[in-house]
Amino acid sequence: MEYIIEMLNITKVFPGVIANEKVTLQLRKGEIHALLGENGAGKSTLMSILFGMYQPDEGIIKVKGNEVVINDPNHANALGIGMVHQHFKLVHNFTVTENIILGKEDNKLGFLKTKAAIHKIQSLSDKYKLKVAPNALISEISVGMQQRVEILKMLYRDSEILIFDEPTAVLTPQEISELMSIMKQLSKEGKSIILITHKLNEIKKVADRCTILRKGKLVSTVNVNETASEKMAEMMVGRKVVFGVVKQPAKIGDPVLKVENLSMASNNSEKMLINKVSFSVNRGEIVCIAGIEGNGQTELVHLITGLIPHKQGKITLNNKDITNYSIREKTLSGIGHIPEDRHKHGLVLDYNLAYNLILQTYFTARFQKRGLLKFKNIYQFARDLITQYDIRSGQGPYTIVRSMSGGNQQKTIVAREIIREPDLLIAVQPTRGLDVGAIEYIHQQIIKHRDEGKAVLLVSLELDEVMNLSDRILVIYEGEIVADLDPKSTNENELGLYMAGSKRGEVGAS
Amino acid sequence: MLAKILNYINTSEKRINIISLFLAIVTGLLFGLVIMIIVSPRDSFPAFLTILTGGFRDIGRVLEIATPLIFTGLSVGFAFKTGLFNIGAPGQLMIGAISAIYIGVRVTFLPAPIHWIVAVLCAGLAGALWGAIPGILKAYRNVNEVVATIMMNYISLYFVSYAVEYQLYDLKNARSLTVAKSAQLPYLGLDKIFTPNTVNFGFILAIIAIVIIYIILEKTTFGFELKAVGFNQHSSKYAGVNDKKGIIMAMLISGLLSGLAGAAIYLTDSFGRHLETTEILIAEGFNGIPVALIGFSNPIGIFFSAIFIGFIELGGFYMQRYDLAPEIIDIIIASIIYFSALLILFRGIIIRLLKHNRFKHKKREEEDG
Amino acid sequence: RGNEYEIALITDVGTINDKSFNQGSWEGVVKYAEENDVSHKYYQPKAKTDKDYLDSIKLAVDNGAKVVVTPGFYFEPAIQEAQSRYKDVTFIIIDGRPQDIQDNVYSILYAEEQSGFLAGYAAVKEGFTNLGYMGGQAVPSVQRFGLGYIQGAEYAAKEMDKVIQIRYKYLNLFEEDASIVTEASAWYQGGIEVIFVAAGGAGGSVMAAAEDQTNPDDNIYKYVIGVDVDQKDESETVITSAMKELKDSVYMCLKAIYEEDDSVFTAGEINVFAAENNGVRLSNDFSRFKNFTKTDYNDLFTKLKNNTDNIRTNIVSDIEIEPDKLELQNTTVTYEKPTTGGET
Amino acid sequence: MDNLPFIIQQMMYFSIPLLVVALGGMFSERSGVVNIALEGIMLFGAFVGVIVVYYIQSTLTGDLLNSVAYAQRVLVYGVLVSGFAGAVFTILHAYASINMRADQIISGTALNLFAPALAIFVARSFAFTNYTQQVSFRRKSFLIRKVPYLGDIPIIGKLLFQNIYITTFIGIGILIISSIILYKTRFGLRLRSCGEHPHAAAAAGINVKMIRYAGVIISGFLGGIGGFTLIVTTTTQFNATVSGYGFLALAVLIFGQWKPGKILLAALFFGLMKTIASAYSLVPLIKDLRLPSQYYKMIPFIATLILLAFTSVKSQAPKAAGEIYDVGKR
Ligand SMILES: Nc1ncnc2c1ncn2[C@@H]1O[C@H](COP(=O)(O)OP(=O)(O)OP(=O)(O)O)[C@@H](O)[C@H]1O
Ligand SMILES: Nc1ncnc2c1ncn2[C@@H]1O[C@H](COP(=O)(O)OP(=O)(O)OP(=O)(O)O)[C@@H](O)[C@H]1O
Ligand SMILES: [Mg+2]
Ligand SMILES: [Mg+2]
Repeated sequence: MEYIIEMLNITKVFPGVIANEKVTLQLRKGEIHALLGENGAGKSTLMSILFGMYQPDEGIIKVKGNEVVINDPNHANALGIGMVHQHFKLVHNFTVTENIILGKEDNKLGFLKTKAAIHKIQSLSDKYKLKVAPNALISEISVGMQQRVEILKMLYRDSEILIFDEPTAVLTPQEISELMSIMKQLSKEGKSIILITHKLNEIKKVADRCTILRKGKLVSTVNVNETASEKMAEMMVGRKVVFGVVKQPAKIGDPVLKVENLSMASNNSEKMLINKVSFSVNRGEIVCIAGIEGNGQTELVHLITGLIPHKQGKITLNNKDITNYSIREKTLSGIGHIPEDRHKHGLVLDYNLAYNLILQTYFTARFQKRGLLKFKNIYQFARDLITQYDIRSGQGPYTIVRSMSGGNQQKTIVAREIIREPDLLIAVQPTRGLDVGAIEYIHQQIIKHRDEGKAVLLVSLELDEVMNLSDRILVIYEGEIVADLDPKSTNENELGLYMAGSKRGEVGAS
Repeated sequence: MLAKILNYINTSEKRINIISLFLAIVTGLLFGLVIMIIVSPRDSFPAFLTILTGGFRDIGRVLEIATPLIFTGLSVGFAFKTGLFNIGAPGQLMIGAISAIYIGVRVTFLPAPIHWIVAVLCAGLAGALWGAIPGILKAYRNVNEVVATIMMNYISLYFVSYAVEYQLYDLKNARSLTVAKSAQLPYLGLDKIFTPNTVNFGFILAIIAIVIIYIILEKTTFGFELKAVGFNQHSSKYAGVNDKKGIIMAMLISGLLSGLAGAAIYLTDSFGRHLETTEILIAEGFNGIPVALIGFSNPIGIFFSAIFIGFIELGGFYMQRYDLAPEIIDIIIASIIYFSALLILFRGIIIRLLKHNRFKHKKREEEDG
Repeated sequence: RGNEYEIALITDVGTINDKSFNQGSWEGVVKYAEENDVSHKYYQPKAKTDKDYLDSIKLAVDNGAKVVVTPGFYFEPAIQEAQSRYKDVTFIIIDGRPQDIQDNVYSILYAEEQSGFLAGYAAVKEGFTNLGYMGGQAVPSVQRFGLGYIQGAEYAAKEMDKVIQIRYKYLNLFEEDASIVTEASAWYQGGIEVIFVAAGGAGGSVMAAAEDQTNPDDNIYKYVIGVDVDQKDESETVITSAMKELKDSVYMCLKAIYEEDDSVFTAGEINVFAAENNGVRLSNDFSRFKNFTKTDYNDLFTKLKNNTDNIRTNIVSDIEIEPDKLELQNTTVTYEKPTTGGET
Repeated sequence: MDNLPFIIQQMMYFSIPLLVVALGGMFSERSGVVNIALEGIMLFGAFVGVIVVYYIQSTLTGDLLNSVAYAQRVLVYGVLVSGFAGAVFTILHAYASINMRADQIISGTALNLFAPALAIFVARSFAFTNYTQQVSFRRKSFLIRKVPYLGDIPIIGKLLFQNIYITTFIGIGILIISSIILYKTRFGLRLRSCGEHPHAAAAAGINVKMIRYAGVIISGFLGGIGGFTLIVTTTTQFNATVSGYGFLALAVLIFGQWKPGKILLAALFFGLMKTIASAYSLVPLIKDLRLPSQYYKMIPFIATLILLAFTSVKSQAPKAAGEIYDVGKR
């Protein structure tokens, strides 16, 4: 049985990290091959190597049996390899078409032949029922659509080998199953697929074989239909794993956050990004806003925290009207915020760890006297948090945060926000891109916070996180709350239908 | 020995940078030397020596040249630290200068110390205003500060030309009137230490400015906020910092510093600098940019780079005794700045050196053990 | 210890080749030095201040200078100081006079007003009735050029009894600049036929304007009058140049110093170069005039020389009198400066 | 009204150099490299270009010297050479900011200091410029009085095809070509992607470094041409300065929001303001105000500031401009 791709004994070392160590991966023609592993296990790196973005320090790559050195993505494309990256590689102010043809432009003497391209894209899109509009701007289409653009990129280059890096993280169950069927169709047409995912059920659904990595090392490659999910999970983590989170039933208290008729129009169209949203969050409960990315979660949170200046509606915290408070005033009146984008909002990457830990409190009497910083206190405080929250870094409080891993960056934010014991903790995708250890830990912290009688507003795209953590689920769709559900009496599928807008429930403005 | 030094360097990023900068400077100088050799083999070496040592003949003069550069360097550097590129230093300097001169010439009823103090303050205020305007435009109208400050440069240029010609004209000498004795910056005994009529209070003020700016940036919550805005406007907003205020304050302080440069240059006797009606931007303004850059926008670094520039500029003046066009100095300064842009290159060299050296260490230890 | 240079010239800021007094004086130095091979060199001050001028003089003297030439009235205070500091050095200051001049200083002044007078006269005689004057900056020599220009034009106007008008301004610039092209073009477009420009490099931009506004097809010709040195080679629009003999006077002065001959030049005094001693004149190429002839010129020049019916002594050259404050006949002066401010 | 042709002719002195140089800056910044070296590049290009013109003219005699047709050829040579010189000079900036990951402000500043020093130093040190800083040239026959045929078209002819420089047409040509390249060609698409999201470009198999080199070098080419154009149209001699027009071009680039069309508008607006400010003696009303000339000269800059305050709100620089690109970072 010959392989279309062979990566033999690949080793890749980054400063401080061995991302891959003697990893071997062999891909058969026409198969769907899953690549499983914790965050930081080295999946993306391995694929980046196959795609020519990095050069391996050791090991060889064979395509259709003959050895090759893939020195850039172009070369990879030429070899028929295409990839959908974990962080989409799309130019936001370009149209769908421009993004797709970029790098492989049909042209006459250097002049773009856009019409032809659009036509080709349209037909591809129809063939695979992708429903993309070739002339839409990337910045104006949903994340799901953006991913389809990435897929079209590969099809446009009629690649033989398709790599999907965590494609399902941002999709609804419906979208996921659509994606699955697309993959099946592709593999039927003889295309070979590598699928990176953390989700075993997906692997079970589509994959023929599965290669499992742990801490950069190959564990083994198994036939999916012969291997139980639990087995694979165990291989991935290296120990038995308990799925789900353990937590006591909620002791619900009086409301902390009240949102009434919050509305906000998009500034370049009539479309309402947030439409008459009303809900409340009570002491001792975790309320989760579930929804597909780009349905107004970000705007909603930013309106509550003040990052977006207030438009219409009323926000009260502990019966105090904070609608027109400044960000600072809101923070002080008891809101903690773990932001969606840790690099953009959560951290000053070029400040050291200590500075980032006091980012919300540097002006308090504890850290400043007559405008002069109290360094002794600042660094003492930092050391305490570092030990208390087990934040790993090179030079302790003096580490420049940019050099820390995403996991520890996230821990830094969580520590900073929770230590302030805010009455309302807003956590947006708090575990995005973190390994299970970190995820477990952060989940515990959030639950602990709730058990101390504080309110938690959780925004998450990961359905299992939603199901496991929340005491109440609000589904948001196109800026409206379309359902108010009890996790015990619903399931991922129903949830998915609400999220996709194909089902609407009565919303008790509790 | 070398190994020891290298180890010492090795212990800190900062040191590595400083050493690389030093390498860059040396390279720049050598580059200049090469050109000089090409043009005039005979004179090149003694001339080069003069450039390097000439400054020592008159330290007072060096400091005098450096003083305004410290101010404008701080001005540009401070803005850099907060993520703003202020090429408006020339305009802020000139508006400061004209205000100082106006006070110095017209408000003569003030007694000695008060008079020059008021003049200095007004220079600072005028500069601050001139800097604040682009700041406000950026904060509230998203106007790119580079364009705004360029425009402000020309506006002040013509305003100054007007003010000199119509308000403060000294017909006999065809330049601005000399400020009253009571408005001239005092020497405070510095003329005992250095050459008379060179360093004056302006230099002391520059030192004070350095200290204050250093404290603001490194030790205060205000600096904490400004730098945060500079590094990442989003996260500082998230942290409740008023980024608009930050931008405006940064430009205001930046302008104030340049304004003071104006006072430092022009509050002087009839033998010193005077403004003219000719519409030319004052060089010290633009030179603040290289000074800041060579000094890593760090107040202390800026102090040394300003002194350094003053030093080789004076050396270049003395070099004229030889048969070489004085522009060679400008070429040398330019190449120094260019090479300092190639810092990475020199860092690379040094780090390789260090690795090599550490490697040797290991070996030695192994041999010992 | 560097090489020694015996004759030194300190440039007023601006460079040695400013096609104006720096250059003219330097050429005089070079001419003498090369004929008698004396070592010579020029120095550039760091900045335009008396202190920097003095530093440069010091540098020159330390470097072996026996004679120091300083072009430009800006040097007055510096020389005032230097003359007593360096008693055994001889100074030549051009365009300037220290208050109390000592006998190691030769001060050379020019009767720019006469040079300008000749230019204005020639322009009107040529048939122009709409004239312009652009000075680089209100400094004495430039102001005297202007004053003379006006009066020369008036003199011709009265002679021919024609009515003429003169537009007059200072550019505040000695460098070429696009905006000067436009400004001059606007003047030409507004009907001005000739512009006398005494503004160093800015002259280039005025010539550019003249060339572009000249249009033989429609038979429109615009002219420029050059200054200091003969600028006819810079542009064909330069109809003539109001010259002062910088080169020769410096040359002769050096000669006098070295040969200790005090017949022409007297140390410790102001040596004026004027028509009398052929110190000022127009370019001696008259080919670009249509009506004004060399003979016309010579007549006037002799009159100036001999001060026939006080023509010379009647020329107002007091720079404190603003150009539009002269009392004139047949002549209107538009001075582009609202008469306010300014003081001595 | 009858002054219109005149005003247009005057505007071109300012607008064309600014336009060309700003377009150059556009190529650099849209490829992701900030270029504040425009002033230096202009100066350097002008210097070399003028020297060549000076040299060619020094070999000419008689009719050739006065032939307008031949003068156009000389001009075109000058344009090409100055462009080439500018491009070569800019490689310094490209190397520093692309290969050496240098702070682009620093290397840009270095180039700005380099150019005048080098120009003066060279001119002073060598015989072919007979040791003088100024390099003069004969510009008399550069101006095209009337473009054959086109010049006779009723109104437009007088407005656009009389008393005009070939460099004006070259400038317009450059504008058109630039917009086509930027929006209609493969290179343009790739250039823009590198300025917005270099990692996406790289993932699409584009050699980001090479594209950025191209962008920077083009900016050098156009910068040189702009400098040359400014000098040959506005003076009779080059004096080692472009009097701040490089920085004004930078302003026009930003004012024009990095887009060819808006850059043109910005350049024309600024040119018009400059013209009004200097030609006020023709406008009775303004003239009669008898304000100090300095007031008139402020007009363009104040006007621009005011306009900026209204146009900038949505303005957005290329996302990755000034950002150092390296593969590892994400
Ligand atoms: N560019 C880089 N520079 C330095 N270290 C890196 C880089 N990219 C990845 N790493 C390190 O290599 C390891 C593997 O990273 P990689 O992105 O392949 O993990 P992953 O399996 O894709 O994780 P995830 O599930 O989050 O995608 C991580 O520990 C990470 O810290
Ligand atoms: N340049 C880098 N240096 C060190 N670690 C890195 C670097 N880039 C990514 N990492 C880390 O590699 C791990 C996996 O890489 P990946 O790109 O998947 O990040 P992630 O898990 O998606 O988190 P993020 O949202 O920060 O990208 C993360 O922990 C991330 O922080
Ligand atoms: Mg990954
Ligand atoms: Mg991840």
